[in-house]
Amino acid sequence: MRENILEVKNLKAYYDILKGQVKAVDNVTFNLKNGEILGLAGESGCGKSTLASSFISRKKPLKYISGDVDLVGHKIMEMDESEFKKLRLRTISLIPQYALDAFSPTKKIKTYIADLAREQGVKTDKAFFDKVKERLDLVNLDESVLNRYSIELSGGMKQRVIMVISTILDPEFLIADEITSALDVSSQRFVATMLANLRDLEIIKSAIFITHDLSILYQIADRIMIMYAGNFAEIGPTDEIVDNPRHPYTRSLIDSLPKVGIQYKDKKLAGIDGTPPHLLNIGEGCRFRERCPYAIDKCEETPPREQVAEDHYVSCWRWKELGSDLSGKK
Amino acid sequence: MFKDFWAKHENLYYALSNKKVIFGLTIVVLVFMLAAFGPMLTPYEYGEYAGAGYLPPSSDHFFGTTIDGRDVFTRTVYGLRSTLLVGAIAGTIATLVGCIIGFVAGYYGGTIFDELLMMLTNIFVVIPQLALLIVIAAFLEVRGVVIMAVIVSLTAWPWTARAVRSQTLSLKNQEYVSLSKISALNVGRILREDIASNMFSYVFMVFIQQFNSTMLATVQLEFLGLGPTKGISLGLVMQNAVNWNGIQLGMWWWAIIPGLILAILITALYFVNTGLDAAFNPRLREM
Amino acid sequence: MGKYLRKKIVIYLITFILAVTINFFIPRMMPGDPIQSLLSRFSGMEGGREILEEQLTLLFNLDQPLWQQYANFWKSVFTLDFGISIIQFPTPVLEIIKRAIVYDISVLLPAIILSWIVGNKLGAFSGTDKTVDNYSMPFFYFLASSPYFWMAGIVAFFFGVQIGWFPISGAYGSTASPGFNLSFIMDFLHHWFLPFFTMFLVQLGGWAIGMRNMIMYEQSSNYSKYMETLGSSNKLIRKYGFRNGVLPQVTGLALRLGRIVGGAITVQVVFNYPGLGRMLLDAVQNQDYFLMQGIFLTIVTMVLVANFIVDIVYMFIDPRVRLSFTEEV
Amino acid sequence: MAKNNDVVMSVRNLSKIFKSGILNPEYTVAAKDVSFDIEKGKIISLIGESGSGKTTVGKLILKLINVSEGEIIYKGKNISEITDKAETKKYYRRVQGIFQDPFATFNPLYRVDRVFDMIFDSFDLGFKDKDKAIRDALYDVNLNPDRTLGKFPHQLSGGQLQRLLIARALLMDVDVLIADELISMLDASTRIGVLNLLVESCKKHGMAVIFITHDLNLGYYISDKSLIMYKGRLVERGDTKKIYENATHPYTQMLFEAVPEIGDRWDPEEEFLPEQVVNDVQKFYKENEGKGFVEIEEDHGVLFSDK
Amino acid sequence: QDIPREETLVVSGAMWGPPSTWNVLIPNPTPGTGGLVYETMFSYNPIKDEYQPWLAESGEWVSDNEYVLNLREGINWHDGEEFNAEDVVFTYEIAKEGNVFYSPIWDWLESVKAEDNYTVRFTFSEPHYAEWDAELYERYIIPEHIWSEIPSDELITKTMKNPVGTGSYMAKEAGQDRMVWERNDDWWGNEVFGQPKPRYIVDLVNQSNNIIMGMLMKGELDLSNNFIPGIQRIKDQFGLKTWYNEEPYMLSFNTALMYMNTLKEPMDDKQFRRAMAFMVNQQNIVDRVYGGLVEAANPTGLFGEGWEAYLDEEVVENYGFEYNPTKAKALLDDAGYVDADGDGWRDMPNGDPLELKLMVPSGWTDWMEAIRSIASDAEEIGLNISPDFPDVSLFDNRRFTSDFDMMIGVFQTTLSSTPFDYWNGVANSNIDGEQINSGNWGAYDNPELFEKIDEFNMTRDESVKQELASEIQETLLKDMPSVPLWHNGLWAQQTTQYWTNWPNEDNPYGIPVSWGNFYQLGMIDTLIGIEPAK
Ligand SMILES: Nc1ncnc2c1ncn2[C@@H]1O[C@H](COP(=O)(O)OP(=O)(O)OP(=O)(O)O)[C@@H](O)[C@H]1O
Ligand SMILES: Nc1ncnc2c1ncn2[C@@H]1O[C@H](COP(=O)(O)OP(=O)(O)OP(=O)(O)O)[C@@H](O)[C@H]1O
Ligand SMILES: [Mg+2]
Ligand SMILES: [Mg+2]
Repeated sequence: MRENILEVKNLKAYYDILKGQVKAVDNVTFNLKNGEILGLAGESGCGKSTLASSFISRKKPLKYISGDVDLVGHKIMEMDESEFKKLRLRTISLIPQYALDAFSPTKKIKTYIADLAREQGVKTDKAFFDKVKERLDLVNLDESVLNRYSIELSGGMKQRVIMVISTILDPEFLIADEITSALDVSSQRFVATMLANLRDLEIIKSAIFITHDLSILYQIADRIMIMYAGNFAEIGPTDEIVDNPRHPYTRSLIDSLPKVGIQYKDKKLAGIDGTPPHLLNIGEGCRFRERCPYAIDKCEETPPREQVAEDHYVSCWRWKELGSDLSGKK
Repeated sequence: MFKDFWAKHENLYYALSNKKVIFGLTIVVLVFMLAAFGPMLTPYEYGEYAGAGYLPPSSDHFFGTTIDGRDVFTRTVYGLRSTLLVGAIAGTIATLVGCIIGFVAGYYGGTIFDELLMMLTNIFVVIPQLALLIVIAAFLEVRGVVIMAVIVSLTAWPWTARAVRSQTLSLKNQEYVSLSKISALNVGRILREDIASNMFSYVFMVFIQQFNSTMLATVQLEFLGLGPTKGISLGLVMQNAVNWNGIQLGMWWWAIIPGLILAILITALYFVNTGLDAAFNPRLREM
Repeated sequence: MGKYLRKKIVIYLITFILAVTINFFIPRMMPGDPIQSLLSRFSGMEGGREILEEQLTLLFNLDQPLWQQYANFWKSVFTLDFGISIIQFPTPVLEIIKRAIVYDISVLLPAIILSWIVGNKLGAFSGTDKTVDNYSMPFFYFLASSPYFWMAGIVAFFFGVQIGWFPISGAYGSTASPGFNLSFIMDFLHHWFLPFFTMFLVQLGGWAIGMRNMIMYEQSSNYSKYMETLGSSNKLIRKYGFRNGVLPQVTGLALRLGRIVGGAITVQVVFNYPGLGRMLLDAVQNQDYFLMQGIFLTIVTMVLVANFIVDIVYMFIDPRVRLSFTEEV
Repeated sequence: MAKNNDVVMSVRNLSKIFKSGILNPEYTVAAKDVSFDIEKGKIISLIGESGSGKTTVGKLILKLINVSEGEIIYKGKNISEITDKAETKKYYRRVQGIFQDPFATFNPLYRVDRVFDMIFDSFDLGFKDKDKAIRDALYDVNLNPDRTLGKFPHQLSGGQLQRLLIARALLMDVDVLIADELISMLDASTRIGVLNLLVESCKKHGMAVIFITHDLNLGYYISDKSLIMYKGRLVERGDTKKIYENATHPYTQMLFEAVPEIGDRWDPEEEFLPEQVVNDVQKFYKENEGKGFVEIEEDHGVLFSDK
Repeated sequence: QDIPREETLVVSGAMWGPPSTWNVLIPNPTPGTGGLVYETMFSYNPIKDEYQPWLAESGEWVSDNEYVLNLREGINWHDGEEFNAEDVVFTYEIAKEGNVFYSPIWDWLESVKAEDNYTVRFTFSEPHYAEWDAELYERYIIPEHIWSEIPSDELITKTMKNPVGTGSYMAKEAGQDRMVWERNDDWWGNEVFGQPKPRYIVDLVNQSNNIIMGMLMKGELDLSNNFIPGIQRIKDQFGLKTWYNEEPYMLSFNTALMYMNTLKEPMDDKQFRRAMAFMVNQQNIVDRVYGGLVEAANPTGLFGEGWEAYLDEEVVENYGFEYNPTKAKALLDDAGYVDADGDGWRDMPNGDPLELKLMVPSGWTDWMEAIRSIASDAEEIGLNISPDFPDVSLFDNRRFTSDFDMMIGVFQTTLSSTPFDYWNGVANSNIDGEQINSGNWGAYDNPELFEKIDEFNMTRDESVKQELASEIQETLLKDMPSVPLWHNGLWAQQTTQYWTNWPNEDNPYGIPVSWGNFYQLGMIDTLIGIEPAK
């Protein structure tokens, strides 16, 4: 069994628009291990979804610029669409950010699932539906949802149905894009745990879990990758990242998360001044430098990706110097 | 400053950089110029016998002559004028009425008032337009351009009302409207600055559609002999052409050209509208 | 669901009441004295005048108070007693309508349905293929921009006169006699074709444009994206898009029926096709109020019934309406 | 319920029922029997899941919608009775709101300055120099006036826009500020800054804030008092700490269980079903039938049964 | 089953709506009902100005107020009943109660008696000879055994489908857009006149002359009696036949007159009215509007053999008019209609502005063009006359209530055997009621003239008639209550794919016109005379 399901090297994917290029994914390198849930965090607009969709479909205006992506041995950036199609749902699958809106309003869930599976050459016989029912049961849904239309389902139910659909052919690699953002806390917890369960049950091999909410990642991710403004910032085992962040951005991000039990009155959290840069026609250099308290002139140049520890990489000129400074504050 | 302008009127920028809009606008402008300046290019009056009958297009008669020797070009350009005029007036009235009703209904959305207005609108939507117009037109002793426009717009507004209403409904629930409310702005200013001005591009598109459909409706009425009882119009030119066997006699310039101009104009306006839609609607905006 | 239907029915009822009311006022609002001018058509025919006068008074009850007249008028609507036609004196209006309506239905129904089906298919095709779109859209726009009668003229000239494939006048050949036999049916279809085709063409454009926009919208929707992500073929995605995009087209169908019927009038005039439209125009031109009233009411009723059917169909094909009907009609 | 002189606004048995359609109306109970006091300078968080009626309560206070039942007393007067223009104006002079979506709160056609112009047009804010006042307020919220004023909304970020709105509220020096999901559109890195700012200025100006959120952590972080809403009902109310330490209503308990927190992993063994809370709540109500809303300790009330 | 095309005559131009009634007791039954089914006592050939005995074998005035009619023997109704004098008597008796359109005849008819089975004696209280002359070929005789069953109050509301007559055709089928007639092979006239050739006649409803033209071009129609502008252009190309090979192509049918409302100034001034006559360029209308399909009117308005017999060329010479703007101007100048205020338009003698409207119904395109032409003629002599196109109903309303300045009309000016019809139309004395519907729309009042016209009606003395005719013509020309403009045509165009030997200028054996009352005016002769093309 191979160690890495996914290997991404120096991936660049830009949006070509009227006014220029939005460098939404710029030089991102990482890999995804077999059996792992990788959390991908970063603020809105930092390119998380873009990164995900660059694996899935590079439709206009998104444009693949350079870099390699190896998905279980397939160089997917070089594959043509018809070939890649065969990988979909079986090898690579997605639970989209817009999961609640991923239904055709006029089709029953059953038809939808059957149609989608059939397109992948699966016979939609009784055995198939037994499997579907099993899966529904797993996410605590009654099999009667199969005969319903999407509008008859609540948000949490829809989210779960999409989870079932996206994983019905046991994909090796699953991208879960903000699957919890639109949900209530209770559903959030359920859905997130469910994802981990899927992996534990080996229904999926590994997954990228995208969110802007670090605290959820903390619950289920094995490793966490932080992106900032289209750039890779830091990647590492969850506890490492939380306890021993090496990138100033990661650090600030974690510091700015309130926790139950901490009140303003007692302990004021520090935010990060300023706002992320616009990705349109952005130039060289560390993209965090404007907001970074530790920025130096060197930061005008793009920092390299360096290893901190086993499985822990960071992209910052000053990680070594600051190292201890940053960690242990908590 | 200039950049600012485009920044503020981003939509306009997208609109004007859309190929469909440019293409459509060019044709529309040409047709309008034809209507505006065409009469200057012709030495004839539209009712005058300008030469022999049955003449195909030539440098003397750009669009040939009718069976009895009138200049088709002259008739067409004058007819175009009046048809455009009816379209413009009727389009304006229909848009206005539709906007007002839609606006009021939307603004008071959910109230009985709204329900009643919408009911009225729905009623007008199902009534067969032309049949009603025929009946009404038959009543009028004299039909001038304005009256034509009024009766045509009578059945044209409901579409607009519906559309504007839902537009208003969504605008009204925008948070900036709430902000204006809690800033104690008066209703008039809210309507003007927050709702109406944000609806402008939309209303503009609606107007184009109304312009189109009222022109078509007018021409149909004219064709049935229920057009203005005075003057000339495209529908009348075509009615004459058909009644006087223009088609059978192979006088395509008489029967076909006026309709063609109209069809091209409306097609061009469709283009403008589709282009504008793409420009105004980010979802369809082509990069 | 019940609410949806109820709301629709109320609208239709009110529309119908409105139409009847308009009808009531048709002769009453005429400039001058329409009754005298009707009677004068029978000048030189003393008896005719008298009998006609009797008819008119009966129908108009002009001596009674207005509300009474209005009530009586309603009665006559329910008894389908629209009076006697003036131009086709002494045929009852109902009779005339019964005879003419066959022709409307035979042309309109296929034209509406086929143009709707074909237009939607073509529009869907065009909406999913940019190259096709670039060529076909101007064409659809052009069709939709053409006045019915103008298109009728061109079609008549081209297919009827130049190529001469089809007759350009009437409902069936001059020597055919109506009956259920192959030769008559062929002959009928032969005559039916051009009016049908004209209406078909013009409407086709509208439906195609509508469908094209709808399917483009659907194709940019999230479920399409999702399906694509999961590796569905374009064919399936288009099928789904079509299924959803066609729903607004169904409502559109209901809403545009009124206009289509109107378009039929001018087409009937050009092709001399003997339908209600033709009759209505005759009635208008000859101030035949009773006929006018009867036909107008028939057309309105037809449109309402058709709308109602479409609405019911719609309810069955769109789960959203069936389940949660909250806003909009 | 705290009865002290610092109460600026009282919400009493407030209910809102939406009705749609005249022929066959449908009713939505968006809020039912909600009561609480707003004290001067205190921050109250209003917490609940989507659709629980939080925004509705905020809008009722802002008079953006009409009250169905109950009353909102401001300065001894039921605000439903405020109808004429001048009085409404007076009310808005003291009671303001900031809405969920900063991008939607600015009319895209106008420069952002408009939000200031509008209040200066409508109210006499008592500043001599309008421009200076605005600039000062902007500095207060950490914005550079030169880089924000004169811009169009889409040229600024959500955080900046949100700050502009806070500056607007500061300028007005209001008694009560409704902040509806103020930070939901903001990112982790920016939101805390905005929050801090809000709290500081509220303390400084003695402004009461109703902080509407579905994020328990944030609610807890900033507020003195908390209100927990569930399906239109106020299920728990009181001092934030007390609620945290002694969550009684099953819904509140569930919330605390489900909230993700760094440093505290969910128990993977525990089966957590969101559907369960409905049953739990029902059971809870049944067990405590007839009790109603009870003050279980000082400044901590819980809804024990919904009848 | 289809009817064989080779044995069918397809015509159009007579029906303007679906066939709806075959009741000849109302003036406008389905065309062909009168003539094809019901027949008249005589027929009249307007080209030869000849009466031909039809149901009657002969008829004559036996005294000043008695007319005796001898009927043909051996004629049967379609249902086999014998036709006899009783039927003729019944046809008149039924009108006695004053409820059918020819009831007014009883104002001057005293009695109708069957002397025997085949002889009828009409006794008149006041013989109207001229009217009687027309009556002889206008009145359709109906079968007593059928019509006597019908209650008198239903006489005109019954549609009388499947009419039973004596004629050469029977109703076969009525469609929405056609009437189909089938030949009566047992027709009594087969031996007398010959058998009509077409086994079937299909009369199509058709109002669009453009469609008719297309059908003619394709040979789908054998005979069209529609006005088809431009027909002369394609006539030869498509082998169409018309009466004349050259202009005006068509025989004349009626006279279009410009009526002037004598109740209003300045139309009450005969000097002004005469000026109007000189002002109009008829030839222009003929050439431009009609492309030569019609003829300019004779100044007396008279045309056709029957009327021209009374035309006094000398009167025309002396009092007639022709297009002459100079003369028109002079007339106006003389009468004081000069441009007083210098705005380029002539004013009333008292200085009031003079603005007139000339109306025709909206949608009558040829007439609309015609009055536009007239308006520009008027402009040429400085007269402000503007065209006015009210809708038909309004036009009628105004026409009946004398609410107009000038208008164009053709009422009662159609081809007939006696000019009395024409004069009775243009100068009818019936102008006093609230409404005028007699044809004298301008309410021209000249009792002396009225009397002369009546006298013309009531005398049998040819020389007296001639004399009266001259006087009437003179008065009308001098007073000019209405200006004859042009003669509308007996529109007829024929194709020859199926039927040949159409009557024409060189072979005028009949008239190829299928309009309502033209069957006994030469159409039956045409049906007998045409030949299948094979
Ligand atoms: N279709 C597009 N055209 C142009 N720019 C785009 C497009 N889609 C996204 N972008 C830009 O690319 C950048 C990255 O967007 P992306 O959706 O990947 O962010 P994200 O991290 O997923 O944010 P979120 O948390 O809001 O989902 C953003 O700056 C966005 O404005
Ligand atoms: N104008 C309205 N008409 C009808 N129902 C409404 C209206 N506004 C709100 N509602 C309903 O009232 C209930 C409460 O809505 P509200 O917006 O107050 O919830 P919320 O707690 O603010 O939710 P969120 O967190 O999603 O903003 C919902 O069920 C909503 O559907
Ligand atoms: Mg995203
Ligand atoms: Mg809310």
